[in-house]
Amino acid sequence: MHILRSLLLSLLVAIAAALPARAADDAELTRLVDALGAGGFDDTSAQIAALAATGEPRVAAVLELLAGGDLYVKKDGGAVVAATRDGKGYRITDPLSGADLGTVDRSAVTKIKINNKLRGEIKSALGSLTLASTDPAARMTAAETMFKAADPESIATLDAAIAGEKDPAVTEKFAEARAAAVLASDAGEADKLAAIAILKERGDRDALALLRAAAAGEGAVAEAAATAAAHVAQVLSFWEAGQNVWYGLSLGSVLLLAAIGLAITFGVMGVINMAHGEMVMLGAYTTFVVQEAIRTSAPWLFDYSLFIALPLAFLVSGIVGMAIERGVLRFLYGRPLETLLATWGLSLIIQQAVRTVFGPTNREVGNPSWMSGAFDLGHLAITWNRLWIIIFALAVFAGLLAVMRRTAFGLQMRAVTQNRRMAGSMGIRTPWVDAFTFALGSGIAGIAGVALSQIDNVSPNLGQGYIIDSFMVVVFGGVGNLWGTLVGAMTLGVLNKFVEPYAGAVLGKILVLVLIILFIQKRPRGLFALKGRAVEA
Amino acid sequence: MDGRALGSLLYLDGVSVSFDGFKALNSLSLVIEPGEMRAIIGPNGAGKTTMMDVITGKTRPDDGVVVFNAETDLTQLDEAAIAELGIGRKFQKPTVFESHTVADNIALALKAPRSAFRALFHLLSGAEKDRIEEILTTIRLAGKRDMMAADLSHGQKQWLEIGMLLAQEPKLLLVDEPAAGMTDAETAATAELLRDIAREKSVVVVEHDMTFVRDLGVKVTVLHEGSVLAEGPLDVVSADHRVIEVYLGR
Amino acid sequence: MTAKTISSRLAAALLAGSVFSGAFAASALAEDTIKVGILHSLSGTMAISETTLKDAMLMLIEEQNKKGGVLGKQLEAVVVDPASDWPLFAEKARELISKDKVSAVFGCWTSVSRKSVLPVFEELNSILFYPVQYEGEESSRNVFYTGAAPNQQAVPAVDYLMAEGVERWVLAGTDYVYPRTTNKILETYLKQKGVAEADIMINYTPFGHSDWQSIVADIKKFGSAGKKTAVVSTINGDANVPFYKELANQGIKAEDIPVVAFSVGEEELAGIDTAPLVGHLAAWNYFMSGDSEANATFIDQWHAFIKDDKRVTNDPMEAHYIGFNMWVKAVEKAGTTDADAVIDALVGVSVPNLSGGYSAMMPNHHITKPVLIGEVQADGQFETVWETPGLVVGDEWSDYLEGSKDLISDWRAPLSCGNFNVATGKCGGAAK
Amino acid sequence: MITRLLIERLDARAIIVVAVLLIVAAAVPALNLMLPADHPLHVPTYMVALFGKYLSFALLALSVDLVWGFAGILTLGHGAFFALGGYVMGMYLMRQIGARGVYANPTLPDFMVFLNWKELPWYWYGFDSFAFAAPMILLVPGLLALAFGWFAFRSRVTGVYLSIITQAMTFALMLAFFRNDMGFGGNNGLTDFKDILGFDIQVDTTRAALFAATAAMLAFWFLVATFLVNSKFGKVLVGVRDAESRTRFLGYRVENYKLFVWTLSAMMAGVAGALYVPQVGIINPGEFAPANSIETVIWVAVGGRGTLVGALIGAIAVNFGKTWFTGALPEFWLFALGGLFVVVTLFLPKGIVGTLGDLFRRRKRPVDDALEPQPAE
Repeated sequence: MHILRSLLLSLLVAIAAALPARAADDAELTRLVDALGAGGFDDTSAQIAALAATGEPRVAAVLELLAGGDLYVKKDGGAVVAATRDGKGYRITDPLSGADLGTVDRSAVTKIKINNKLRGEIKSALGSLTLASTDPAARMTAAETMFKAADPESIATLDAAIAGEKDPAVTEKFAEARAAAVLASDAGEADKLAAIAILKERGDRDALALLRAAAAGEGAVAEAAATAAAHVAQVLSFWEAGQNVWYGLSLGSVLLLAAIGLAITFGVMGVINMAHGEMVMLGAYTTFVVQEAIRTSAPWLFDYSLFIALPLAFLVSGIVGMAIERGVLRFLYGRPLETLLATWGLSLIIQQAVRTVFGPTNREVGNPSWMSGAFDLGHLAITWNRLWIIIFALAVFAGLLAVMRRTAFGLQMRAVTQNRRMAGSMGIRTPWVDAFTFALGSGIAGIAGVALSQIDNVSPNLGQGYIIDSFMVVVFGGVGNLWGTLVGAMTLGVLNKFVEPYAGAVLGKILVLVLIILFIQKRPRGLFALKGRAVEA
Repeated sequence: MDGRALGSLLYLDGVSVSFDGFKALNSLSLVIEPGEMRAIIGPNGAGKTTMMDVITGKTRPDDGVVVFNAETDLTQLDEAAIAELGIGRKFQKPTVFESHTVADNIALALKAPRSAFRALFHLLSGAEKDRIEEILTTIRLAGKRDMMAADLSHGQKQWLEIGMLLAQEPKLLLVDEPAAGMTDAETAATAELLRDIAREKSVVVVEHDMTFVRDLGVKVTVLHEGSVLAEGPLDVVSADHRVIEVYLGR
Repeated sequence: MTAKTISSRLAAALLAGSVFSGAFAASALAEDTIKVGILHSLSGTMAISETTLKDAMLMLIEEQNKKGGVLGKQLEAVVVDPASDWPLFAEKARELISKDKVSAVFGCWTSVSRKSVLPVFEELNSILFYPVQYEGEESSRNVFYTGAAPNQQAVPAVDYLMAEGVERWVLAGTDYVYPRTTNKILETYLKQKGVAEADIMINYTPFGHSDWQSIVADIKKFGSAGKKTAVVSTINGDANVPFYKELANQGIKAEDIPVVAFSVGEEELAGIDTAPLVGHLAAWNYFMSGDSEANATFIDQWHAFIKDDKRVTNDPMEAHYIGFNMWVKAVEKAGTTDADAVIDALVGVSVPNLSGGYSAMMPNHHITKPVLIGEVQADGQFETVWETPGLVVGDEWSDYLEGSKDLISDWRAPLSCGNFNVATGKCGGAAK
Repeated sequence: MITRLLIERLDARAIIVVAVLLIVAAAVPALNLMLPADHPLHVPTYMVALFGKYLSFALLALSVDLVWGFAGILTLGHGAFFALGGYVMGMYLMRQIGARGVYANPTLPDFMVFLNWKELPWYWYGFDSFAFAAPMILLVPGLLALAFGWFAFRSRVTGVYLSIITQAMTFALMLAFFRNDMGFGGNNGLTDFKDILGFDIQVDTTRAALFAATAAMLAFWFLVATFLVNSKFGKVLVGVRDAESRTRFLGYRVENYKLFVWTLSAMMAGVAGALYVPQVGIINPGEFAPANSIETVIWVAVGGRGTLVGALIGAIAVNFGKTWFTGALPEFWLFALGGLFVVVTLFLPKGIVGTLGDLFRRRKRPVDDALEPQPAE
């Protein structure tokens, strides 16, 4: 935000210098800016329009400040200033020139309030002001704003902009904005037909809405619009199916992350680990602590906070897991049902401990910039955080598989779980393998917590929300089989997202549960069951 | 029904079973006559236990014929039905009801209606009590009647399980490694016990222990890789060079 | 708890000793406290919201004791944990009233907990102050509703958005009674205002719903029909954080599709990075950012009590503040803590609220409140963008629901009825 | 014949338990109703309701012990049957309110009126009569259990797979009952009951009678359970628990045995739920929560699995602890409760009753297993 603003500012200063002839009377401009301080929202709206009407580039900076909530009125004299928090008071500057006006007390200035509507108006005012910006991205944004506005009066402005534009991508956006405006105007049939063709090419929901509106009337234009709208709608419905798959995979990756640690502690070791969700929660809280430390002492590291949190979360949950194994579970091997009882008790204790230490309320875990926002892939809107979580889940899965298959520890782990006595007599220290296996499962739950902190609440109840789903995934996939967990998670995720649009979120979830119950009747040992005599052992 | 099964008690022909591509039984054929006792030997993985699973209905064969008493197709029945027909099975690892007394173990195995409702209102009759005593004497556990089965020694559990088989009054007993984990004296006693049983019933014994098989003194079938490698008296079989190669020689 | 009891008794004894210098036997007075029950979940799913209210109550009681208590007696808080388990609420309420003999109970959150304890309070004739916004459709002689009724929150919010030019409405809520009822009311209201059926989309999700991808995409789709669209959210607590995170990530900005929420306050926002949410709205009767003397004092007290400058205050806390002060005033007025006397004395009591005005207890056991609409700011606070010119009286029986439009509640003698039917002129509902 | 059946099936322990329950059934109401409130032995009404709740939980625990302790079916979904029984009772009580609801609608419950329902859904028909509702308390949970068990046991779903699908069952039901469209009051459930069988539910005598009924019902089902586990049927069940395949190879149809005890147990749980609801005054979907079912299993484990009386002791002890802790240590009771579970598993692996039994037996039995051959693996 700040970078953008300073960029704009310098840019506008440059433009202002290049075009001295267009400079409005400075006094008049100051008067207009100062007027912002008076009246309610309706007055402010009129004042914004008046400012924008000057066409003066310096106005853009003022409007940016207003939109950001940084414009204040001095109680003494009513001058409008830009202010930033500075200790107990405010540092104020002149909004037009940026000149430093010193610091004032908090009570000396009042913020100029704006609301959504004004924010929208400022945005479109800035749109026309930044059409001529030297930054292509700014021009794109401006074009997009004007597309949404679809104001027939902007056709001339856009024509001028198209004529002067060199960047083909931006030209396309301008053309689309112009088409939207033409469709809303009373232009001739040929013009409108051309506009329809452009909108059909664009083919997104906004274009569809415009086309449907145009199809409402009669005549050639309406017909063309109707055909175009039908075409767009059809194409979009294909993309929608794709979007559902994407949502399903994304949900599946969340399930996978939640379940994968359990696939070790429950699937491989046979501990009915009811404290699994709490390991996830500890991972999320570790992320919170890391971010909190970064916020106070090293804000520039914020984008890397998750990378710092990952190993720490693994350690925290892993150590807690190891403590649980050494302190409680090792006395319970061969009595899996009693592990249920003990881990349930432990989960209550861990939850309440976290509640006591961190408080019962949600804690804020921020998204680093590279995990915020979305990008378009065709007509799919892909959000960065979901994409990273899918990648991360698969990476964790691959890493775990590698540990199990390729390392000496993995070999020992498999040996111990398959035949404890034999492994012991071959010199493997089975107690330590047990401890480290449980720690590994818990640690992985911890790093899952880092990822889940990005999309869910960080509260003491975090783990509870995932424990049932995790068990479902592991059992559905087949206990003791990592690939089963992967396929199980993805299947349930996609299934859920395909059922949801028809049945709604609640009924969809019920249906998926019923399907799991029925599926287990068909395959009583899950998707990837081990067959043959080994089962009985 | 397959005419070739006529006159046999158990008739297996061309039975194949595979697990995930591994052929546990490969076109196995075997005939047991009424009143016969047969020993089955073979190296690990030869398909001995899988064969028992197929006979008792635990595993469905992919292919082949399994006929009991020349009239019943066993591949269509489940374990309970097959047991009721008169086939009893002793597991490799002794499997008894550990939290019941020795006498209760036998009582549960006694031939009687198996329905849940009848079990609810069942009362032990005098005849049944006598039968229990008789069996306990046979398996030499009369003095441990009220002991929990869990507290028996390994060998005693083996006997208890054989006793449960007897209580079922089967026509055919399938006995998987009855001498495993026994002392020499116990092994000999077990062989004697089985020979006694074989006077009235057909018995199939799967065993590793050559001394034991020799003690039994019956016809031997050698399994290898899921099919029959050789069949005949132990002396003849053990002289067979193929048998020596795959099993005895190692 | 025990430590607290002991220290408050000690304080009472010291106070008595110094003020009355032996006129009263100190020990006798120390025994003689007025007990106040606090019935908020400290564990389980609701602890996230309710623990704060327990702390707020402890603070209010402590402050009152500093001022000399009530009727010359010290107040003693009795805290129990109903553990977010609804039948346990009823059990604990009974325990508070029968065993601990509390004079009034402050507590509950969510309608089901209130419905669970309601028969207990009526049977044992005690007093409950319920501090959370709810769906209305209830008026009990023993319950005082200090949270907002739908007409004090939902309806004004829709009015505001309509004035801002919204024509298409998404009513999204968690599937339970409050959203169901609120949405029924809003649907009727919107249709009366001429909104077409096709311009209203209603969506319900389960409790704690965390995967909002499809629903947010649906909202986006619904909102791209060319008309100004807004989301009216009655989504319950826990599900809000993932909902807002998904909104932010899918790039739905407040200028495009504003979301107005009735269950999202400062406390909920404390768990989210609000920068991408600037401009989304909430309707409440109190905002922490409110510019009044009373509010500033309250916030300072709270920070001192909880020993954390970053903790926020919220609307249900204000409701307890109002309710508690009303109870204190009514007890002083009645001169006793006897439930019947206090219930009668409460109606008409007026105390300062934290927005700079006064709130009064009405005969229907609901209170008058200003309605504020606020926009989310980057610092996690709300900025008031609109407020009702005067105070709004809580309407227990909605005018927009068929079953209840003829009902009123007035607990003053001689009517003394919670569901008086004005059409039939009879107490006891809508006998058709 | 019948006398012999009874004599053989009932052991001293059962007779003691039943006697204690019957004494409690008579004594608690008497102490509540006949003594003045300030008498030292007076049992306050809130305690009567509390004990009534404990006893209905004890019945639920008994039903879980029957399937888990004896048939080895670890159910993580018995709360579903409990809640269904509770909903049946709730529906009956709801219809009893009649025109006394806030909207005075003679047929529709309040929650239907304000959500603009026009008529009573078909599945609410008949519940105004106790003669219809009472068998439903057994039938609704019983039929669900029958259908679920018929599929699951025939497909030989066992072990954790079975546990997890029972959990899925109760979770799905919870979500379903949360839906307001289901017509069961959504999250709020059914509440504000007025009377039962014509008696005001809030007066002390009704409460005392409900308590006595609960205690008597528990005694009755305890007898049924004892009869069952001491019969040959019960012995087969234990056989299934310890060595399922042995039982099969002896010719028993394991699935039928499991199905019978599972369905019976579901009905018991349903009765427990039906007794619970009028005493706590509310039934809502929270009762379906998987956590509740898990907790029930924990009561049984604490008391001692497979002992019947242990289920009763466990349910009462844990719930008493919960009541006491939530009042006395509101901020820290979860530590105490969680700690209790850990300590019980580590130091009392057979639960309270099992451990006491072991102590008793050890004194009685000579040690005679010194000369055992080691098993060869």
